Amino acid sequence: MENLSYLWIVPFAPLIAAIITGLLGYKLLREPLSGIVAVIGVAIAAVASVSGFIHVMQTGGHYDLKLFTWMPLGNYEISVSILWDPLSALMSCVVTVISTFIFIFATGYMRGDESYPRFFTYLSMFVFMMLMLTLSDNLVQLFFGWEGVGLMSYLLIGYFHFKKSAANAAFESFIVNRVGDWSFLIGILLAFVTFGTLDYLDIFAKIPEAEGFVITLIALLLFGGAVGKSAQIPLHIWLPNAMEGPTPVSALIHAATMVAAGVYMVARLMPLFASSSVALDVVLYIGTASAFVAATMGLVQNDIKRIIAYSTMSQLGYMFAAEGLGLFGDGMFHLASHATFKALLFLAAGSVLIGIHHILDVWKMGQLRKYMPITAATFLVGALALAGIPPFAGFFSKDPIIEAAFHINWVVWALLWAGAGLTAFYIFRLYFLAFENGDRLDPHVKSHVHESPPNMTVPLIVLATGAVVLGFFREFFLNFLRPSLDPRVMSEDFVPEKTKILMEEGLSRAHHVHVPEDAVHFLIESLTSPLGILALLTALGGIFFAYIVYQKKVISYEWLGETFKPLYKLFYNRWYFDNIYYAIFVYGYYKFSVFLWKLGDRFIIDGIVDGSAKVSLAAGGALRLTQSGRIAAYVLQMSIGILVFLSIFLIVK
Amino acid sequence: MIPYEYYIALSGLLMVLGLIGIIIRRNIIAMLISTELMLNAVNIAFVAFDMKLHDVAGQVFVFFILTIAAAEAAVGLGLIMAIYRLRKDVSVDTLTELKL
Amino acid sequence: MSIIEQLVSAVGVPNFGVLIPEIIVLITAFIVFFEELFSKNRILISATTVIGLLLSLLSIFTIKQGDLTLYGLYVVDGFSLLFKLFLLISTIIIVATYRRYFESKDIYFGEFYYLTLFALLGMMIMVSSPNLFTFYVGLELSSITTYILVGMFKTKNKKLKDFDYKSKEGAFKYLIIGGAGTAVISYAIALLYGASGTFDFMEISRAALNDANIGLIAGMVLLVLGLALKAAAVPFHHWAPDAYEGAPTPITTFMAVAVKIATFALILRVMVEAFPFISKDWALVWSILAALSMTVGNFIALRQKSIKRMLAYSSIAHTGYITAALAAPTGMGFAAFIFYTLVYIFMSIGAFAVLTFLEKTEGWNNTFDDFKGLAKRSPLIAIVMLVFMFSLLGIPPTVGFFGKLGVFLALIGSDIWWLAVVLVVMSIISAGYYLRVVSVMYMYEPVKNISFNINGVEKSILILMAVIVLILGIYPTVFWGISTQMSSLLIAGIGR
Amino acid sequence: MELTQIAFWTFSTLAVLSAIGTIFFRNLVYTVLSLISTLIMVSGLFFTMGAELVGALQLLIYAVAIVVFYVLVISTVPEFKGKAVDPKYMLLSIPVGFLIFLELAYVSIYGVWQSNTGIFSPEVIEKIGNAKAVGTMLFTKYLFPFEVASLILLVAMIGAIIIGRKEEKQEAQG
Amino acid sequence: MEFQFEPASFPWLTVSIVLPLIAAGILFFLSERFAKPISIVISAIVFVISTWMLFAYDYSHYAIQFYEKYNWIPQFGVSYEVGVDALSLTMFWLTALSFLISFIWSVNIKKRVKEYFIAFLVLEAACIGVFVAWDMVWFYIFWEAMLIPMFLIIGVWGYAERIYAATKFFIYTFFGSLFLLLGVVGMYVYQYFHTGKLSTSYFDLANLGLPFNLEIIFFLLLALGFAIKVPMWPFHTWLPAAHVQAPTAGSVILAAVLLKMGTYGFVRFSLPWFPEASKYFIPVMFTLGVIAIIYTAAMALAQQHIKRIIAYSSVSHMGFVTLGTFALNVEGMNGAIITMISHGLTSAALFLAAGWIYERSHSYMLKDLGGMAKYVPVFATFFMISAMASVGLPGLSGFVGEFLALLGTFKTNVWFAVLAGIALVVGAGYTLRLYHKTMFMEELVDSKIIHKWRNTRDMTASEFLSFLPLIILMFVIGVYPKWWVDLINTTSLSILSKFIGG
Repeated sequence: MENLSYLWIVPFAPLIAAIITGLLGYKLLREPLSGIVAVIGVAIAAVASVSGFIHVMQTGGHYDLKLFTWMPLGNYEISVSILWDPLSALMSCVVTVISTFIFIFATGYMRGDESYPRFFTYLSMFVFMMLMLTLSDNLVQLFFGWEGVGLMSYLLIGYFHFKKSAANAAFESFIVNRVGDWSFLIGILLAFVTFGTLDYLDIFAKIPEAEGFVITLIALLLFGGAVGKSAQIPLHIWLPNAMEGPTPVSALIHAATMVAAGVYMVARLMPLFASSSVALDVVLYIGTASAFVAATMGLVQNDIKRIIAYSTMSQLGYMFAAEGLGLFGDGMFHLASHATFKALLFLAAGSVLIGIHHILDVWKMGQLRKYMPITAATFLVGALALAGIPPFAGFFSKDPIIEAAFHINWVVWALLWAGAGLTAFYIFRLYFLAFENGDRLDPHVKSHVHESPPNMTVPLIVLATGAVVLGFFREFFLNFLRPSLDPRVMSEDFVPEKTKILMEEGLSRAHHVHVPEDAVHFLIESLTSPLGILALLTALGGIFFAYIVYQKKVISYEWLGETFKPLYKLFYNRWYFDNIYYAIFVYGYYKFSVFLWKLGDRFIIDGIVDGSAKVSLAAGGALRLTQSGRIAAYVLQMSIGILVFLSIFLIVK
Repeated sequence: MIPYEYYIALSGLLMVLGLIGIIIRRNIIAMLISTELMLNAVNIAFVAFDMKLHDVAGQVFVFFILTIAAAEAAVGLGLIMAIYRLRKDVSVDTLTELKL
Repeated sequence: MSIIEQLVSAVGVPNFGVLIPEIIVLITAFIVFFEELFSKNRILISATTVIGLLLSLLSIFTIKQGDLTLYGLYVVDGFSLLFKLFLLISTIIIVATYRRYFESKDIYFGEFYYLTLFALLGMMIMVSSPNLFTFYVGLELSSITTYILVGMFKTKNKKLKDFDYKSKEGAFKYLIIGGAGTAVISYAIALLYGASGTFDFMEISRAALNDANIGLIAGMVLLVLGLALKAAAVPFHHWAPDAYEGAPTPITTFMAVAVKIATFALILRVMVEAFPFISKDWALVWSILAALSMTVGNFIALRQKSIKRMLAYSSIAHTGYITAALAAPTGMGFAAFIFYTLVYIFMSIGAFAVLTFLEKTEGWNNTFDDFKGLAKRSPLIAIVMLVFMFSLLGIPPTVGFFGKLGVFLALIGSDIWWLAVVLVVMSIISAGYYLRVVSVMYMYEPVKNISFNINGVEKSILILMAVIVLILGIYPTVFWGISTQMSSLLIAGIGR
Repeated sequence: MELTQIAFWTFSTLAVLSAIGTIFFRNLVYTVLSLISTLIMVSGLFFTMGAELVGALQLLIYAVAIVVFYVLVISTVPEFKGKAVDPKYMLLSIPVGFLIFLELAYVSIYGVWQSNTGIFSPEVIEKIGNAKAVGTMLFTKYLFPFEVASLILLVAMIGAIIIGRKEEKQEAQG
Repeated sequence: MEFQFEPASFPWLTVSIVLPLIAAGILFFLSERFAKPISIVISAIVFVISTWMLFAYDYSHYAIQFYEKYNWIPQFGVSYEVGVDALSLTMFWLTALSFLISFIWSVNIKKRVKEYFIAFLVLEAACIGVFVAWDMVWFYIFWEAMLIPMFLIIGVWGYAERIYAATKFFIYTFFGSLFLLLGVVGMYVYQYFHTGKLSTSYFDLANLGLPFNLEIIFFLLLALGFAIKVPMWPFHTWLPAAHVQAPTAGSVILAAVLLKMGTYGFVRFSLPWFPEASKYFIPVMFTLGVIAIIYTAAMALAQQHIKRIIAYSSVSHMGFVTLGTFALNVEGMNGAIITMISHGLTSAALFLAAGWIYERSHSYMLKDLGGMAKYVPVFATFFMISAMASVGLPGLSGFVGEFLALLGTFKTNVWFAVLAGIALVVGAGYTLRLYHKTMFMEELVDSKIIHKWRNTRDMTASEFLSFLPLIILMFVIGVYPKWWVDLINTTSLSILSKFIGG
């Protein structure tokens, strides 16, 4: 453990970078330097976490480094700490490595922005928060990171805060996330009250002592947080709007890392979730529903980033579905590969945007491959990975989930399968519209279109390489994660025997799943088994359909829109989620507040308060009339007084 | 022998008449006269009690009441003269500038 | 013949030694009277008065307590000496405000001084009376003198003709209602005399102990009502606002302070010495009167435009607060009564003195509008007025708080929660108008541009009063000690 | 006995009647005259009770001295125009007054009054005379209040003069 | 309850109370230009004393430390008694800090400078007194005396409807405090009749052993006084009025210090004095607390006036304090106290921000504002941090207290905690709305206003200096709350000793 104590550098290097850029950015560092500082910060973290990764890969086990006590809570002390085990090591590697590339990309992307240092401060700060979340060994630190990334996401979405849409999107993302966090916080409280502790390991040890429904409740409440953070139904509405942020932000936060925090959290608390089959079911259904619904929504969007955003939401649904199925390792592997190819897609989209000066509408692009060949090629790699075409990473991470679902739940499989087909369709719709197809570019723009500079293309190429090769490391990753996610392999001091028995029950659903872990075997099997062929054909079918509609225009998309008008409208309006939420929670609540203010505070309470003042004044005015100035009246009142007082005594005595 | 209680009741009656006088008279001189009536009424009670008690302290008190009645009359009439000089009127209606 | 001789020899020679303060006051009054006749030197007159009062004040300390003199018609106990002391102090301060006010208004002059002294003499007699005789003449001396003082706003200044009339009107109302009150008190005395056969407080109390019949009770009730009239308690208060407003402001001060505290002292002594055994009855009367006074006084005060008249109503309300202590006929209640009465002197003098000093200014009528922006024009006056207002309101660290606290303690100690709650609610109502004074002074811009003519003496009076109010608000211990001691002396009758 | 009863009823009836006159007569002269009548009747009552000194003082001070003031003032002030009494207040005050009277009468009749506690029994009075008895008390035991009473009169006199006198300068100015 | 006393070697507390008073007295006779330096120096001295005491306080055991006692009115058993436990001490420290900040902030005040600083100095003395006095009469004197300067501060240096607001503030709170007085007097009288003891000391009144029905009565009387000061729903309407009209520094004091008096009263008096009644009233207090949180959050959302938004948010936060207090467990109590401190910091910062905005734009209305973030980055950052601390973001001070308070509430009653948790959402809603509409959305704002912002100056030195400590402390508490929890833990245990048997 001693030789791992250097791991504190993992979260704090980005923090230090953030503080340096934050305090000195404007006055001292200015444009290129702030970005370089941030890149160095995150690169140090990446190097450190990769070395920690290698360490844990070689020696195994888990390490709980307590940095300092944050707050005592009776007998329990919440501490700031680093839990280094395969799961967190993988996650922190994903975060830091992908961040490093995105940071490098961002130095190019953000060139010339007047708030350049601010951007890198936020970004570094985000990485810090994300790592705090990742490396936490207790729920409170997790929550700290959880809210921290929420804040940074908010700030980065609202980075172009002078735009109304950006500010509103940021606002929306924060509030929606907060709804999830409310549930999450209640879950934490319930966990503390139930277990008397918030450290994962202690909770895992105490799971058998708690009642089943409490475990379920805790798991569901915590999952509520994940639903918010990972943009699952019904708290998904913020993610597409979050695309108002700069593209690196979309890549880093809203594709690769933060939104995956929910998935990570469920995996991290796997013993808890696995102990409750109800919780797993809920995770499964929410994930599946999101995967499908998001895919349908993605079909008809016109904004390049939004399309990718819906695909993100959809892919997160796959991850949750995997976890709900009990395939935590597959879920995490999909997380890693998705992080790679989705970052790639976003960065490629960012590169496009730089090239054509931030025109987001795909209908105004076209033939971009001519102008930006590297971008187009890398985008294509990413799209193929996303579509699940072998041998790209997405195939190795996504198809096992779909196939496994077939063995467990038929309905889930159907939805996931359909979603996969839709995914392939819409991402290639995007590809064809933007990079191929006819020439719809604005002539003025066209004259300026050019390939992006190397500091943007190099990350693209690296990530594209990752998207190609990563899938072949499937077995390595699954084995690597096993000490964290498989009860059969977990060490006794990580999760005790009693809890393991509970977990086995929950995970039993995954037992009859037989998907080869070795990538080559999997590739061979899926190309031979009917299920695998079906999946592959579906994906290819989606691509082909996109090709004939948008490239060859054999079928007119107008005709499609007209034919399936109700569906088109439903999808285009995002299943009316936004409208309903807006009507009830935004507009309705605001109106209700105003009404309540006028009725409650203004009319009733202040009515009573000011009313009593008015009544006093009126009483004064009325009593004042007794002082009429006439002696007769005075003496008359006096004699009435005498009469009354005498009567009191005469009647009493 | 008349019971002394009658004298006291009589004194009460005269006093109440004086009180009514103050209330109903519209002439401030008559008002002042009514206060004289009130003060005077008490005298009867004092003397009656004296007779009952076989004492003379009550009669001594009557002396003081007379003094005070005289003093009030003097001051009151002075005020009436001043008021008359300022407003040329002795009706209670003039005495309503201070009010509310 | 023998009876007379017996009588004469039995009464012996009166001990005039105990009358020294009164005699000094009387002599001063006559000196001023003659000075006024032969010289119109105003400074001389006021100096003489103040010196005479100071001498009288000093002489109080030479008197041995516990003397009953003049055939049992005059008592010199700690209680009476205390109140005489405070009467003299307050009169000195008030008299010190006379000269420049009357000069500015161009009114009669010397008469005010000696009439004030006569009134003071009457009050000194009042507080020393162990007997309804002394009580009566003392009360009447001070009352009649006060009627005159109220009506003496007689000026050569044509602009002030209206005030001249108002002063007469106020005096006449005061006279008529006061006269009716005198008649009621006389009748009460008659009933008490008939029911007990005596005028002496102690002997009345003995008679009440033996047989508290309806005659005695009725006498007591009528006496309470008559005294309530003199103390301006509702519903016998009507004279007060009019007379206060009509009177020249220093005289208003004198009425609101000296007359009031003398009346209160008298009330307390009569109640405690003459009717200790029917305390329940008079406590009931006083509690109703107190509740009415607080309510009516505070509510009407809310609607006043003139601060002088507002203070008159506030003074009625304070009658309510003070007499509320009598609703709890216990040592604590009497101590609270004495304490509040004593400290009321300072805040009331202060508040009225501010009006007196400001009224010298041309065109100043003491309305709320006149007070607008006072803090800018004269920060000193504004700050002392603020202190007095908060003290009248009963906000610590001013002494008004301890006055009310004492009353609270007494009421709750006797389980009279209803009156305590009324007091609380009425205190809150009263905030309405006291705060208005503060807000017009501090929170408005001045309307007129007036420069004030306030000299060092006047300033020092104001500062002195404010400082006393504040010091007593922090350290009321001495006053509490005195009040508690006096109340226990009074109950034990040791002073006799 | 017969005589005192007749005297009481006569004097008291007349006193009450003239008191009613006092408060209702419109003409101030009649008012003053009925006041005098009341005062005389009351002094008559005093005499019937044997309080000669007080009765005499009543006649002298009140019926003569004070009433003279009033007459002087009335003669200065012109005749009063308008209603003598205010009907509105009359309606209210007479019932109230009547009730107060009932209460006072109740008190006087049902109250327990002391008797014979003093030393001046009729025999003593007869021996030394009422005037002497009262006078002696006044100048011995009640000397102090007497002196104060004199001050009251002095003050009232001064006050009446100050308030009531005409300001020559003021007139000249006005 | 047993109390231990550790007498002070030097009367630090008395000095802290008297020093501002003396300074105010001297200022009255000095010229205007001395007002600012003297006030700042004096408040700095007091702040240094309080900070020193914070570190010198021995929190390993519960004792009234820095204790001073002098006889005062022996007739009634009143003595001058001051001392601190951790609760008093933190409140004292918060007061000293708030005043120092207010004074630094106020250097650019122009109107009636001398009176302004005199009023604030007097207010400082009274506020400190409230928190350190252990004698009920002294407590009440300070409690009420504070009204006078505050009345003037709102009324003289406030905005258009200042007189209405000042009067409303005064009468409202005066109403409550008189009932408080009634209750205390009632207890004092009870004590006298049942033990024969004349004492107004907190320590004597704490051990009366009242019968249940009297406990209820006295609890209600005291609670009325405290509830108005807190302010609890439905006694809160004075607060928006007062805040809106008060000058910036006045709002800061009002929010940071005055509101704490009510909650301080609940913690200090209601719980230890009336344990049975406190238990009895848990549902009522919880309901009121939750209503305060949710209802006033809705109120805050409905407002256009930025200070009113912050004012309502204060009421909402005080709801957490109420919940934590009446959770009657040590987590809740610690949470309540830390929320008090934290709210002192955040609301002070937010009001400073509101004042800052007004000074530059001369408007408090959201519709006149917007889009400043780009032109005043330092301010925008500070404002954001304050807003986030107010929202309860972990890592900043707000979270610590709210978390503990919610945890305590959760232990006592799950549903109230769940409902109170809604504040997480709605609190974020109104706070961010405030932030957005002032700092963001330049697009929607009139170009004239933007032009003004473009030429405006970011924070001046004095503004920066008064803001900075708040921001630093928000981080200090948020990042290392252990120190604070340790500090107040023994005190919380002692306050709750009648409930949890410690």
